[in-house]
Amino acid sequence: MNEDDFDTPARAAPSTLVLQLGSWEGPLDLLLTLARAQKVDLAEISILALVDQYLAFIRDAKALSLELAADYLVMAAWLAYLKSALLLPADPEAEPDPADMALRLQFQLQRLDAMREAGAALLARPQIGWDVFPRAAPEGLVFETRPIYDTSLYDLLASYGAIKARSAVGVHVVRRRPVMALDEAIERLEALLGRAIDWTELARFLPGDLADESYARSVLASTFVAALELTRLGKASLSQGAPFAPILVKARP
Amino acid sequence: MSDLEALRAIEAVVFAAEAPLSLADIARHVGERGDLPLLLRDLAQSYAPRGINLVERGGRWQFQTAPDLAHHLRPLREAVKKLSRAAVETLAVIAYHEPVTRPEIEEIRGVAVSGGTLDVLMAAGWVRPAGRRETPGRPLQYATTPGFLAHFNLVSRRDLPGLADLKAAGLLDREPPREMPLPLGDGGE
Amino acid sequence: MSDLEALRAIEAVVFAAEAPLSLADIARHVGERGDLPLLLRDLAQSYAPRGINLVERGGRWQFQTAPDLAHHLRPLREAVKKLSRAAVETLAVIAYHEPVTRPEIEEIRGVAVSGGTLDVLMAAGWVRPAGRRETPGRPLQYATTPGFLAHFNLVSRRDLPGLADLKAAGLLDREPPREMPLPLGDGGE
Repeated sequence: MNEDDFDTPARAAPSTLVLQLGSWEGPLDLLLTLARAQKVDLAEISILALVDQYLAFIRDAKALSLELAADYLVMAAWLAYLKSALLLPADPEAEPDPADMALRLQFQLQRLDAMREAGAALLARPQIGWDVFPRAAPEGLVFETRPIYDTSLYDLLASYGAIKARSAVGVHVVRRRPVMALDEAIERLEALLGRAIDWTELARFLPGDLADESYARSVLASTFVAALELTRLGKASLSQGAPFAPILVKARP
Repeated sequence: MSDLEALRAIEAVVFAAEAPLSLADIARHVGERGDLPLLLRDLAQSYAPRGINLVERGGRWQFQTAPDLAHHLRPLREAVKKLSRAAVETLAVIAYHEPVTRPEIEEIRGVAVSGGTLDVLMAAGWVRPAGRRETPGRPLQYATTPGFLAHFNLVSRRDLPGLADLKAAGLLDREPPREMPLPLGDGGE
Repeated sequence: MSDLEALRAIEAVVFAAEAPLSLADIARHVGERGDLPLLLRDLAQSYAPRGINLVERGGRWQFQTAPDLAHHLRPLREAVKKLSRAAVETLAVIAYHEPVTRPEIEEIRGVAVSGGTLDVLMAAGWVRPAGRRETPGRPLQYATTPGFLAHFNLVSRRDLPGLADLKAAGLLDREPPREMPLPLGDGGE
C-alpha cells in the first residue's frame, strides 16, 4: 500500500480487471472497484458474485506468483467462509449470521464509496488559494494598550525619602546603651526574691523607673534570664498559667 | 452612529483583519450596533455582484474574491499543493463523521491511516484533535476546523455536499440499517 | 467583456495582490480593456463613500481602509499599571531637582538610569525634555509636566514637602519603625 500524501495520480476504475496489486489501497479498495465494475448502484450488487470475482483475482495473482499482502489473503479466507455460509441451508443458530455479514460488507462498500464521492465533491468546491483569494497582506487589527499609572504622591515622596536616606553620609557610631548586665540582674533578683515567700509576678521585680525605652528592654530581658538561671540553680521556682499569662516566681526554701 | 457609518466601520474592520472575524471580534472593534448579523447580511448582499465578496464561513466573516474570477488571479498567487487521494478521503471521513477516532477512520477506509495523512490535514489547519472518547482506551477524536469550512467555502457543516442524503441513507451510521435488502443477488446460483 | 465584468476583475486583482499594482500589472492580469485609467477612476469613485477605498499612490493602485475609521482598527484600551521602583525614584528626583540632567539623576540615585525608565515617564506624560544645559557636552535636561502636577494633585512644585517635612513625616528615617510596644505587663508601674 503506497500512501504518498501528495500527487498520487487518481486512477480510473478499469472495465476489465488488470492485475496491479500495488495500486490498490487494501482489500476493501479492491472489492469496491470490483463491485463498481459489477453494478453502478452498490445497493443492488451481488455479494456472491463479488466474492467469486475477488477469489478469482487472488487465484490469478497467485498463479502469477505475485507477492500478496497478508490482508488480501485474510480477506480472501473470510470471503470464502462467507460464501460457503451463504450457500448452506440457513442455520438459525449460526453466529454471526452470514446474512448480517453480507449486509455489513455491502454497507462498508457503500460507505467507502460515499466518502470517495464526498471527497471529490469537496475538491470540486471553490477553494481558497485556487478559486477564491483573501487579501494577501491585510493591515491587521490590533488593540493598543495605554497604561494608566496608579502611582500616588506617597509613593513619590517615600521613594525620594529612600534616595535621600540612602545617600546620607553613613557614619556609624556605636552608641553606649544603658543596659542591665545579667550578673547585675541575677544579684538583684536574688536579693528581692529572698523576701518573697508567695508566688509573685516577675514584672513586680522590675525597677519602677523605666523611662528609657532601650534600658527598659534590657532590664526585662536580663531579669527574665536571671529568673531562669536562679531556677536552674534551684534557688527559685517559675510558673505560668497559660501562654502569655504573667510569669510568676517565688524563692525556693 | 447611523447604519451607514456602522456598515463602513464593519467593512473596514473585516477588510483589515488578518483572519476571518467572529461576530464578537467585529463587535469588539466597531462597538455594539443594533443588529450586527443583519448589517453583515446587508453588506454581504451589497458585495455579492462585485469582484470582492463578503462571506460567512463557520461563523466567521471575511472578504474574498468572487470564485468566477479565479483565472485572473491564479497567476498572481502561489498555487496550492494538491492533496493525495488518501488525504482527501481521510478529510471527507472526518468531515462527515466528526468527531471520529482513528480506528473508525481506518474501519471506514479499510486501510491503516498513515501518520503523514493526519499530519498533513492538521498542518493545513483543516483538522484538529477534538478530545478523547470516553470509551475503553480513551481514543483521541478528530474533527474539522473553521479553517476547513473557510477553505472549501462552506458556511457551516450543514453545507457539506450530499450530507442530508448520506444521513438519510444511513451511511453516516456506524452500523448498517436493518431494513437493507439482503445483497445476495443472483450471482451465486 | 462588459465594463461591469472589467470592474469586477480589476477589483479582485487589486484586492488579492500582494503589493500595490501599476496600470501595467493590472492590464497584464485582467487583459486589455478599453480605458483602464478611466475604469480605475470609476471604481475609486464608487468606493469613495465606503469603509474601504481604492487609492492610487505613486502610480500604483491598492485598497485601504478609509482614514477616518482608523480608531476602529486600533482601538485604545486602558490598563492600570504600576510604575517600577526605578521609575518612581527617577520621577521623584526630577520633581525635586528639575531641570536635571541624566548624570545628575544617576548621581543622586546612586545607580544608573536606563533610557527605558525616562521613556516610560515621558510616555506617561509626566516628564518632558527641558532643553540643554549650557555646560560642556550640553547634556539634555528633564523636567516635570503640568500633567505631573495634575496627577499628583499639586498646584505647583512648591507644594512638594521639603526635606525637613519629609524627615518629620518619618520618610527620611533609616531605622525601621518599632511597631511592637514593650510587653512590660501591668506590674511595671
